[in-house]
This record gives sequence, structure tokens and C-alpha cells, in this order.
Amino acid sequence: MKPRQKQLLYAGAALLIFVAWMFYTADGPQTTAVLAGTVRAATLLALGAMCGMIGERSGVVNIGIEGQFLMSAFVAFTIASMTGSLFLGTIAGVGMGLVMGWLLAAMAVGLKVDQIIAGTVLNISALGLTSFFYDRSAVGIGKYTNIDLGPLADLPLLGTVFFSRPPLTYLTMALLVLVHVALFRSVWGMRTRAIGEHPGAADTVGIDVLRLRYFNVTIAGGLAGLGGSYLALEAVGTFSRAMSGGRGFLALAVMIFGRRTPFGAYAAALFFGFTTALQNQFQLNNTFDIPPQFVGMLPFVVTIIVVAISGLMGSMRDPAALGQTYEKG
Amino acid sequence: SSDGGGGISGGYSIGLVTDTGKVDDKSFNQSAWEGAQDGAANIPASATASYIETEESKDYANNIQLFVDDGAKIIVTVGFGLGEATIEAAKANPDVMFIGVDQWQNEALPNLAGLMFPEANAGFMAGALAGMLTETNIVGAVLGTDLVPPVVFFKEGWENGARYTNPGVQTISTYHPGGLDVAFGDPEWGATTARQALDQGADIIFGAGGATGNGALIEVAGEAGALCVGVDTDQWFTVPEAHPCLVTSAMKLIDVGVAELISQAYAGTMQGGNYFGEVGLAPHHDFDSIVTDEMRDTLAEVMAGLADGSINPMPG
Amino acid sequence: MSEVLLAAHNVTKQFPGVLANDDVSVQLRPGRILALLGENGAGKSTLVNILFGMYRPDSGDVIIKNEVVDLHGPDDAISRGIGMVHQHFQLVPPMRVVENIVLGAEPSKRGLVDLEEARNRVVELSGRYGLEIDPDALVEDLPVGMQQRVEILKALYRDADVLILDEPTGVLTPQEADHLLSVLRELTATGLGIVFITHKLREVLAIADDIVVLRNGRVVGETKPAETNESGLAEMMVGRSVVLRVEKSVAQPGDVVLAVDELEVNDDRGQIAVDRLSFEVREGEILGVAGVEGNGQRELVEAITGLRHPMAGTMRIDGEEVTNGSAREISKKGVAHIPEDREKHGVVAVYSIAENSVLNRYHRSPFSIRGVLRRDVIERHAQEVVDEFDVRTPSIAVAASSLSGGNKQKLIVGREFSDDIKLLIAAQPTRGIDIGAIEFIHRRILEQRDKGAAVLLVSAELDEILGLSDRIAVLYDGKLMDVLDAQDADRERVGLLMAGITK
Amino acid sequence: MSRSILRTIAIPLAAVVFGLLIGVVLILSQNASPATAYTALVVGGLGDADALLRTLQKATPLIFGGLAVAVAFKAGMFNIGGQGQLLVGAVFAAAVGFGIDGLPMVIHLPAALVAGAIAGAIWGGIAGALKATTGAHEVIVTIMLNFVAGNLTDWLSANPWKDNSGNNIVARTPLVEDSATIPTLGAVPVGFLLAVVVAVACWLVLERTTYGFEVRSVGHNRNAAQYSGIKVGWIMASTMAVAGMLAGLGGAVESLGVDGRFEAGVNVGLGFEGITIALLARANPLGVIPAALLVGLMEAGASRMQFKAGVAPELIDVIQALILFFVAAPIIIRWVLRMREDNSEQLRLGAGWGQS
Ligand SMILES: Nc1ncnc2c1ncn2[C@@H]1O[C@H](COP(=O)(O)OP(=O)(O)OP(=O)(O)O)[C@@H](O)[C@H]1O
Ligand SMILES: Nc1ncnc2c1ncn2[C@@H]1O[C@H](COP(=O)(O)OP(=O)(O)OP(=O)(O)O)[C@@H](O)[C@H]1O
Ligand SMILES: [Mg+2]
Ligand SMILES: [Mg+2]
Repeated sequence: MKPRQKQLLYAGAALLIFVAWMFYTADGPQTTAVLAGTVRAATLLALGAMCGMIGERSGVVNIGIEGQFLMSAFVAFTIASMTGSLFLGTIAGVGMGLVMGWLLAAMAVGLKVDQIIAGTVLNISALGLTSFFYDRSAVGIGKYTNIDLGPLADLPLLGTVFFSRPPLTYLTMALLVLVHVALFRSVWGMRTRAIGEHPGAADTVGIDVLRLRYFNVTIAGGLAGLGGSYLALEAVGTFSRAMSGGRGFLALAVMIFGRRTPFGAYAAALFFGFTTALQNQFQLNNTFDIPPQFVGMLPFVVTIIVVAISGLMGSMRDPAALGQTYEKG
Repeated sequence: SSDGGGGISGGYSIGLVTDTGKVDDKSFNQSAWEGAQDGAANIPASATASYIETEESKDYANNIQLFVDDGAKIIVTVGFGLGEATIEAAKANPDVMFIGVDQWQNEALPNLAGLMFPEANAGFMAGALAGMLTETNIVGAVLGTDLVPPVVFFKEGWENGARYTNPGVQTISTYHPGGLDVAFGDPEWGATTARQALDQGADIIFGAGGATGNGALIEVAGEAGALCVGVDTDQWFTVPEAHPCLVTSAMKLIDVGVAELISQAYAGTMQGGNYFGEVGLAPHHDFDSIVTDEMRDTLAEVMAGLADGSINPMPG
Repeated sequence: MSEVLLAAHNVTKQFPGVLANDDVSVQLRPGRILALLGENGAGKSTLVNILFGMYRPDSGDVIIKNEVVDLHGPDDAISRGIGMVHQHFQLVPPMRVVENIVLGAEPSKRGLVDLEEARNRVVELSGRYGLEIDPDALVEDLPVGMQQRVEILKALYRDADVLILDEPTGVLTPQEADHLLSVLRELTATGLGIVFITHKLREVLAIADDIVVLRNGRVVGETKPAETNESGLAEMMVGRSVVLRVEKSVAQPGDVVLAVDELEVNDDRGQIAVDRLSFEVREGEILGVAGVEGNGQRELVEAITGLRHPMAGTMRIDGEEVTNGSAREISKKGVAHIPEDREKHGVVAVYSIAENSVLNRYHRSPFSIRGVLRRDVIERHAQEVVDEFDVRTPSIAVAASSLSGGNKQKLIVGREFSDDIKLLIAAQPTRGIDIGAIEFIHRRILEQRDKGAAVLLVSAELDEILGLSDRIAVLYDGKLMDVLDAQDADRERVGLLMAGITK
Repeated sequence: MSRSILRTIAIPLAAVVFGLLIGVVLILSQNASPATAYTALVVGGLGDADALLRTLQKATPLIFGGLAVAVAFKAGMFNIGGQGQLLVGAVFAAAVGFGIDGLPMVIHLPAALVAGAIAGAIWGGIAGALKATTGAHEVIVTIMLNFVAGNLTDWLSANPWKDNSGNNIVARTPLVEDSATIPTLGAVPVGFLLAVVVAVACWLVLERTTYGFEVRSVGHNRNAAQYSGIKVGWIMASTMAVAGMLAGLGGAVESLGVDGRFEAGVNVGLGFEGITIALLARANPLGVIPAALLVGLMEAGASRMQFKAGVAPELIDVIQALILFFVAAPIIIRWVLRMREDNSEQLRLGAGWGQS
């Protein structure tokens, strides 16, 4: 990042904090509610974006995140309700995510199916399978509840917004840091970025491009699987048809918007969560007397504008080998 | 006796066509299906009930026709969306009895009964109870979409009912901001929004909007001390996850209405035109003890007032 | 010494439709330099790729240090001490030099890359071999000569005792190339063996200990520098005698066709790449632009052909201002353009040869009428180009991607040349192609000149500049160092100018 | 000639068979009879004139939706926005259809179609223009525009353009005038014929015109296209507009020929199915027609399949996914059928993704 960009970023962050604080002093509960809603809506998007980013950094487009979410949510819920254990459900959801990731890898890397098609196959089969096999009598067993992080949870504003959260949300925040370090500091990350930019170069230094892609896309599926578990067992507490509701696609947008970095994606996810929470708040308060359909457009219109402007300010570059199957030699 | 999806041949058969949705939607398709099964069980002849789940609203007419061709004697169609297709089919098949749930009949056809419910009344009663129960004086509603009038009636009734028993109450309500295609199938938004209402002080939340509303109920269940109100059926049975908060549900007794109309149709006493089903509050289950006698008296008054018209659930 | 460092023993490799290596045997001993020569498609890259474990031979053996080995991949070869610098650099552009060097063999602590350690090792290594480099620079910011240095360091970092270089000098200045050759010589002094592929006979004669010539996948000759000369080698390669220096008549310059005045152009990053340049090209003359790649040639050519907007200055063609004209407007003025990067700009790989043959004029009559393509006319035209320019292909219906580099280039040249060219911009027109094809293309360019076209020839290849140009402009750091008459120019003088030295 | 056609359809045909075979396993897992289920599926989609009509009606928007994706692919762009483009096309066509009366059909019907086409073109064009001018990724923008279109059309049909006749409470427009209604010829809806004509036209334009040449050049190699004098930005913007126009036309045909009006929530998912169709057709406009017919047939017969065999209609989603998978991974089919590899161009769409 160029120094000026960094300065702008800090200035923007400072401004945001200042504005938030102003609102908080004016109306604490509402500000807390909006910001807590923001963080909450961001979790799933962040997990999906991380899944997409690991794939794309290695050169594999994943438009199947939506299907991965849905399928994992289904399995997480089903196993949780069968075993009565949220934990086992979560593990099963992650497991299903890994399986979905492996399927994507098997198609896109192994069989060299076009990556967009492979993702689409995941999406439509997930929608079909989860509806087809949905157990009409399965009952949820509740969901993860908030864990207060000691005295931190009592902080004004921040306490509720960041430090009194259910476990998968904390896990996601930890994963953001982990994935950041892994991508940009670790041996694995360096090789991953190399195979996304120039698989031929990686090949010639003895990195097994196809195997690493296989591995990464599978692991990334685990992150989307955690997203599915989060959706079924932490955000909602039950499963319902098509409950992912397009968030897998939004996660893709968030990932691109966040320049395929974990923190960037989280910022983008927060931004998106914020506009969603804000438009709910407008309705709750009757702030504007305009139909909910128009208030509901807010997050999407704002995203288009921001994406266009950030495009003008210097477009981000996709990994050079993105979308291409790699042929050895 | 009854069976699941799939056709039947011979015997007295009852068919049900869902709105775009499933017979296990824990909401109105499900209650209608339960009503159809009850109705089949109640009639003396050996009758079978079966259903078709509509995938796309363009298939309404075709799905009805499948039952007609199969010789069904009674066909139940669920949801206002099927209104036109049902009228067409009723006109074309005078020998088949039709029951249209949530379908208003402008002109009466002898073989078609529209089963209607005054949702505003149900919402009003639930709101009245909420107005009495709230300690923070803030009650919230997480709703499907304003594009579907029954949801609007529930909401307006709910808010007016709360104000009726508690003039100082603050009502905060939100419709799902998305299109009709996701408004009833987005429990994540329902839960997040319910939390947003809780965070700013609401202590009773009304969840009305299919899976979206159910998401809200389950979210409230995780908040100690907060209460929730279900919709359409007694959600104690359809959303067990909501037991920790479910104080009542604003019910449309669709199953009762459907079963009743099936009995009438079998007996040949069904009248064409509109048939008004019952609405009411579901039992309080675990929360029976917090609803005081005083509150019960007020609710009885409200009910009477709504019945005799002295209370208007949607003024203006 | 009797030890054989690296050898191929009766290696055969078949690709679909091509026998790329046919019973090939070569040997490399410590401290020696083995040069592989051959036309495009002779099988040189295939052979070294087999030696490096990238391909597996269909039959025959690879021998490393007197031992028959079964290489399953480059990592097998690397671990046995083979290092390779590929024809197309195998570097990750947005990563740092140090990261590129250690990639695949990273020093690490608990799974994290130990960049400090890596940097130290790189600095130590570059000091030891006199290959100075900034370890923290991004590879994409480096000039090609430096990138090549990174490639060599990459191999040395892995303790290579065999270094394979596939056409390493194609992109260097003569001085850089000379420097590389001397570095290679020094490396052999430490016992390293080197396999060296090039199309430049001069280099082969200057540095090789052993020479192996391939044609159509077979070894057609083995020799030593002392036993042969340039024309001998050329004949061995092509199988007939080759004119190494094209005969050319004295230029008859006419009116000014292209006039560039104070032109300023930025590169992709917004830095000044062409710095207030002024020059003219006349009818019937060839102006050669010499310079190491990355000194503004690309931006200059893109500006003249309408692919890039100049920041300041003017350009005129035939007296008419075209400074901000679009690519289409400029090509309408009779400007033909042989692009520098044939894969990127020159062809649409999945298009058939027929479609590629009209890439620059599909929109004109007779190839289309009122927006509708005329396939029969296009196919006839393609056949003519293929016949006239000797594009070796089974049919005009096959995709351009199936052509070899040299044949792609001939297709592009054939497409761009027509009777009404006023100005020809030829950027690196013979890069990486064999001497037979080079001779052919050079003749064609001269033909255009003699028909009265103005030619702007941009090339990093000094021999090409010296052999074809009537006047020579030398570009360094976006500025014009000097414009020389061809008679006054020699390798030494132009080479120094290319390095930015005016004395 | 016939041999090469056979070779082109062998894989898709085998893919359908494989998909249905795996479907058998799923049907058995539900304790239902595959024979009954598949018979019902086919009878429900082809059994009589009504069934055929429904199949063709379902195939119609799928053709348009598939073209909207396929055409954008040709220019190297991924149009996930078919859904939004279809919705705006549907609502504006309906508005012209019911909002004007007294026009003769020869004017009214085309006017309504054109209104839908223009609305879709604008919706798609926004994404294309933003891509060309600012580099905004069309995938993000079209996803966002889908949401916006959903809300906008819901609102339009619930407010200014709502049908206030009788006791209507549904968010929908009034019925379009007869003069704007697309007629049906026997079992063949004219909208379907229009879709076929448009698909053929798309193919002709792409393969036989200079514009099509430019579109394909941009799709395959943006740099070479620019080098050859093609205005890349303009091609990207205009192709997205054309793609949007095609989806918008699909919406218009839906409003004017199938539903007779626009109704909120009625066209759910149609636009997304276009992606499946385009992929099944390997982005070939002519291939879109059989792909859409196949999917249309399965969707038309799904109700009957549930009715007769008790198989949940979602089965056809799973079968669709399987067919798509087998089409995209022909290696499996080749292996099972011992077919020889042919060198026909492997379907590569993702390659356009990385270009920016
Ligand atoms: N991966 C491949 N698949 C199919 N054919 C190939 C492949 N690689 C090379 N060939 C073919 O094998 C032959 C030898 O190619 P090779 O690259 O070894 O030639 P070369 O001598 O290196 O040529 P150049 O001087 O142009 O670099 C050519 O005909 C080429 O087209
Ligand atoms: N996978 C492949 N399939 C088919 N042909 C291939 C393949 N890989 C390489 N080739 C052919 O082999 C030729 C030789 O490959 P190489 O990389 O040596 O290029 P080249 O001919 O030397 O051209 P240049 O030197 O300009 O890059 C290519 O031009 C191409 O025609
Ligand atoms: Mg080579
Ligand atoms: Mg070469």
C-alpha cells in the first residue's frame, strides 16, 4: 500500500470512530444496536470472503461459496439436532465444507472443469440436495450464546459490539488474523500467492501446483463450512431452505472489494453489515417515510458507488493466473 | 387416513396445492396440510389426502388440474396467490369442491369457499398482551414484507393493540428489506434484526414472516428475560427452539378452518363465497404464570370488542 | 575428469503430431559449457526440459553425476543440483527479489518465512558471484537484465552445479550479454557445468566448449568452436547455406512520413517513459531504434500506434496531426504494426489462422461488407498469406496457438504487409526466431522500404539494427542519446550509447 | 457433417443419461419408483398439447436468460445479473402493456417488447459501462443490481403500477391489454418462436459480423483486440447492454405471453437459471435452445412427478447439476464409454475472469 493510501485509511478510520462516538453519546442503545448488528452481519461474509480469497490467491475462482454455505449449514444443523451437540454440529459443518471444497478442487483442479462451471455445479446441487433431503421433523437444539470476555465486555459500546459475542464470531476474528499471517508471512502463503500469480514459476522450483491448489481449495471449503455452521448454529439456530439467501455471492463481492486480503475483506464486510444494520435502524425509527424497498436498496447502491469510485482510484489487479487451469510443463 | 405427496386413484380423495412453499414450512402451508389431513380423517368414508408443492407460481393452474384429472373430490389451494387459478378451476369443474385459503371471493361460486382470517384482530390481541407484559415499554416486530397484505394487517394490529393497553409504549417494527423472493426465507436477517431491536431495549418481539420470523423467535429465545410472539399457528409446536421465549402466537386457525370446510364439503353443506375462520391467541405454555388474571380479563374484553366491532384494530 | 555431470542418453520425446526429440544424446562435464543450437522447433527446449524433469522422456535415460535417474519433476532435478534459467523467465512479478529467489526452498521458523535469513543469504550469494541485486525490489520493477540475474541467483541459491540457460541473451544489450558470458565463464571455473541455448552464433563461438546442433528433433552435428565458423554452424542448423547478412541497396529517402515532436509518454505506473522525444522517418528509409528493453521503446511504439495517449508533444503522419488518434484512425493512415509481444498483442490464440490473418482489417472491404464478414474472401486471403510468407501449418483452419513462435511471427508479418503501407512500425520483429526465419523477415522489411515505405525498426538486437537500419537512434531512459548514420555506427559505439554512456 | 454433429451432441446426450441414472438412485432413496417418476416427468412435459405448451413456455425465458449469459461470456464477462435485467424488462413491458390502450397490436405489442428490452439493456449497460470506465468488476455490480432490481420492481408493482381492480391485494400490475399480449399458435407460444429467432440472430451476429468478431476478440484477448483497433471499452459496455437486453426481452415475453402481467416474486430464479443454461450450451447461442428445452421439460414435468411418484421436485435441480457436471467434465463420460479424446475447444469461461 502506498503511504498516502495508508494515511487516508487512518484518517478515515479515525473519522469513523469519532462519528460513532458522537452518536453513542447522543443515543447509546441505538448506536450499540447498529454497531453490534454490523459486526454480526459481517461474520458470515468474512468467512465466505476468506474462503474465496484462498482459492483466488491460488488461482481458482470460487463462485460456489453460496452452495458451500448452504450445504454446510444443512449438515451442521442435521448433525447438531441428531447428536444434541452444537460442537459436533459445527465440526460436521466444517467437515461438509471441506468435502465441498474438495469437490470443487476435484472438478476445477483435478478434472480441469472450467472453474465457473464447477462453482455453479456446487450451487445448484446444494440447493437441490438440501431441499431434497431436508428432514421435515428435525428440531434445533438452540444456538451458541454470547461469551463475555471478562472485564472487556463491560466497556461501553465496545463491550457489546466486540467482546460479548458467541464463540464462532471470536473464532472468525481469530481466523482473520491467522489467515492474514498465513497468507503473507508463512511458507504456505508465499507458495500460494506464487501459484496464483505464476504457476509455471512455482512449478519450476519444485512446488506441486496442482497439489497445492487441491489442498488450498479444500481447506478454503472448510472456512465456508464454518460459515455454514455459523449460519445454522450461531446466527439462526435452525435450518431452512435456501437460508444462505445470496450471501455467498455477497461474500464474493466483499472479497474483491477487500482486495483479497483478510483485513480488507473484513472491512468490506463490516461496511456491508453497517449499511444493512443502518437501513434496519431507519425502519425501526421511522427515520424516513419511504418504502422499505428503497431503504433496502441502500447497501447495494452504496456498494456499486464505492466499487466504481475505488475502481477509478486505481483498480486492483486480479492474480494473474486466476481462472486458468494449469497444465504442467 | 392420509399419505404424503403423490397421487391417489379411487376412493374419496382430497388434494392440496401449496403456494410456492413446502407442506413443512412451519407456517400456513403446513397448517393447511394438517387441516386437510384432519378433514380427511374426520369424514366417514375412507378418504385420502395428498399434496403437490408448487415450485413456481406459474404452475398453479397445472397443479390444480392434476388433481382434477385424478378425480379429486375436494381441492384445497393455499395462499392468495392461487386465487385466480382456483376461481378458474372452480368454474370449469362444478362437481369438484374447492377451498381457497386466504382467498377473498368477490362473487360467490357455489363450489368455492374462500377461507379468510381477520389477521389484524389476531395481531391486535397479541399486541394488547405485549403492551401489558413489556417492562421496557418497547415492543418490536420483525416482519416478512409489506408486499403481502396479511403481514401488514398483523403489524398494524400488533402496534395498535400494544398502544391500546399501553399508550406509552414505543413500537419498533421492520419489514424485510429484500424482495418477495427472500422476504420469508431469510432467518439470518430475522435473527440479526431481532437482536438489533433487543439491543435497543425491546423486550417482546413479534416474529411474523415464515422462516424469517422464525429466525427472530429463536434469537429472542437466547436472550434471558425477553419474550417472543409467534404467528399463524401455535408456534410452540412448529418452532420448538423458541420455547424459552414464546409467550403466545397470533393464530389463524387455518387447520381448523380447512378441516371444517372439508367436513362441510363432504356433507354438501359448504356455502360458496367467503368463510371467516377463527383467529386467536395460542396458549401461553411455559409462560402461563406471568399472564395475570387481570391481563386475561383485559384480553377477554379486547376479544369481545373486536368481535362486536367496538374496537377497530386498524384505525385510519 | 571423467565424471559426467549431466547427460541425455538416446532420449526420445513425442508430442501429439511432433517428434520433438528423436534419439538424442548429449553430455556435459564439469567446468564446461555445452551450447545447443537449432532452428525454432528443433527440440532444444524440449531436451533441456527433460533434463530438468519438466517432461519425462518416452524412452532413453537422463544421467546425473554418472547415475541414471528417473526425474519426477523439477524438484527432483533441483535436489540433484540442476538449475535452470528458462527462456521465458519463471519469476513471480509482484513478489520481491528475495522471495523469488528462495521460493520453494524458503528458510523458515515455525512455518513462517524467515525473510531476514533469506535476505542475508541472497546478499552473501550475490556478493560471492558478483551479481549485485536489491533483494527488496519487486521483480516487476526490474529491467530484464536484472530479472535474469534473479534467475541465475535462484539456481545458485539451490547449490546448483549444473546451470541450464534457455536463450538467456535474447533480451540483453551486447554489453550485458558479454557480461553474462563472462559471469558464466567464471562460474565454470568453480566446477559448474553449463548448458546454453541460443540463436546467436557469435556467442556460441565465443563461449562454448562443445556444440551440439539439433534439427527436427535429431542431433545433426557435434563440433567445437575451433573447428567451425558462423556460416558453418548456420548451414548445419538449417541444412542449406544461409545469407547471414542481408544485401541491401542504398536508401533513397523521400518525404517525411512520421514526424514526432517533443513527445512525452507515461508508462503504466504513471512514470515518464518517453521523455520529450523528437525524430523523423522518411519514405524509403529504415530508422532503427536501438536500446535495452524497458527504456521507453514499448511506450513510444504504443503512442505512435494509438494504443497509448501521449502526455505532451505531437505526432504527424504525412503532415497530418495524429497525436491523439485512436489505433483505428492511425492504422487507416497506412500504418502497419508488428507488435513486440506476439502472444499478447499479435494473435488471438484461439482464433484460426484465417481469423488472425484479418485481425487488422476485418472491418474493411473486401473482408466484410456492411458489417457482415465474408468468410470465403477471408479464407482466400489467409491462404495467400500462408503461401507467400511460408507459414508452416497443416491448414488455415487450425488455431494460431498451435503455431510455433517463428511461424506465428511470419503470420503476423504477412498480415501486416500489404501494398499500401506508408509507415511500418516493427517492434522486435525477429525475437526468439531462428536464423532462417530471421533472414526471411529481414528481406521482407527491406522490400517494404524499397517500395517506398517508411520503416521504424525497434529492436534490442544490435545485429539486426546494424544490419537493416539506414539511420540509428539510440534510446536510453526514455531519451534520445543520439541519431547516427548507419555507416558511422558500430557495435561498440551503439552498445555504449545503449548503456547510457555518451563518451 | 452428420458425424461431426453426432460427436458434438454425444457428450451432452450421455451427460443427460448419466444425470438421470444417478437420479434413479436418489428416487430409490425416497422409496419411490424411478419408472413411475420419469414417466410422469416426461408425460408432464410432453404428454399432451398443454404439457408441450408449458414446456415451451418454461423454455422461453431460459433461452433468453441463457443468451444473456452466453453473449456476455463471448466478450469475456460474467453476467450474473440476468435476474435483475429480466425483472426490469418484465415490469416495464407490463407497464407499457397495461398502461396504454387503444393501440393496434402491430404497434402495441412491439412497443411493450421494446420497453422491456430497453429496460434490460439499461440494467446490463450500467454494469458494462462501469466496467469500461472505472474498472468496477461486473460480477460485483451485477450481483448488486439484482438486489436493486428486485426491490425496485417489487415496489413498482405494489405501488404506482399496482392492480387496484376488485379486491386485489397482491403486488402485481393489471393484466396487459389484448393488443399487447403475445399470442399462442396451438401448443406453440409465439414468445418461444421469438426466442429461437433471437438465439439464431445472436449466433449469426457473433459468428458472421464484424461486431461479433470484435466481441469475440475482446473476449479472447483484450490486448490483441485493442491492438487491432477495436474500442475495447465500448465493446464491453455494449455487449453487457445487449446481454441485458436479451434478459429484458425474456422478462417481457414472460409478462406479455405467460403471466399476462407482472407480479412480484413470480420470476424468482429465472435469471440465475440462465447461467446453468449458458454453461450447458457451452456458451453457444444455438446450443442454448436445446439446453433450455431440456430444463424446461424437466421443470414442466416436475409437479406431475411429485403427484404421481411422490418425488420432491427438487430432484430436478440435482439432476441439472449432475448434467452440468458431466457436460463440463467429459473425461468421465469418455472413460466410461471408451470414447476417444477429440480436440474440440475445451470450454473455458473462467479465463476471462482474470483479465482486468
Ligand atoms: N508441450 C508441447 N506439446 C506439444 N508440442 C510441443 C510441446 N512443446 C514443444 N512442442 C513441439 O515440439 C517441437 C520442439 O519444440 P521445442 O520447444 O523443443 O523447440 P526449440 O528448439 O526450443 O525451439 P525454439 O528455438 O523456438 O525455442 C516443436 O515442434 C514444438 O511445436
Ligand atoms: N502445450 C502445448 N501444446 C501444443 N503446442 C505447444 C505446447 N506448448 C508449446 N507448444 C508449441 O511449442 C512451440 C515451442 O515452444 P516454445 O515455448 O519454445 O516457444 P517458441 O517456439 O520458442 O517461441 P518463442 O521463443 O517465441 O516463445 C510453441 O510455439 C508452441 O507452438
Ligand atoms: Mg525453445
Ligand atoms: Mg524460442
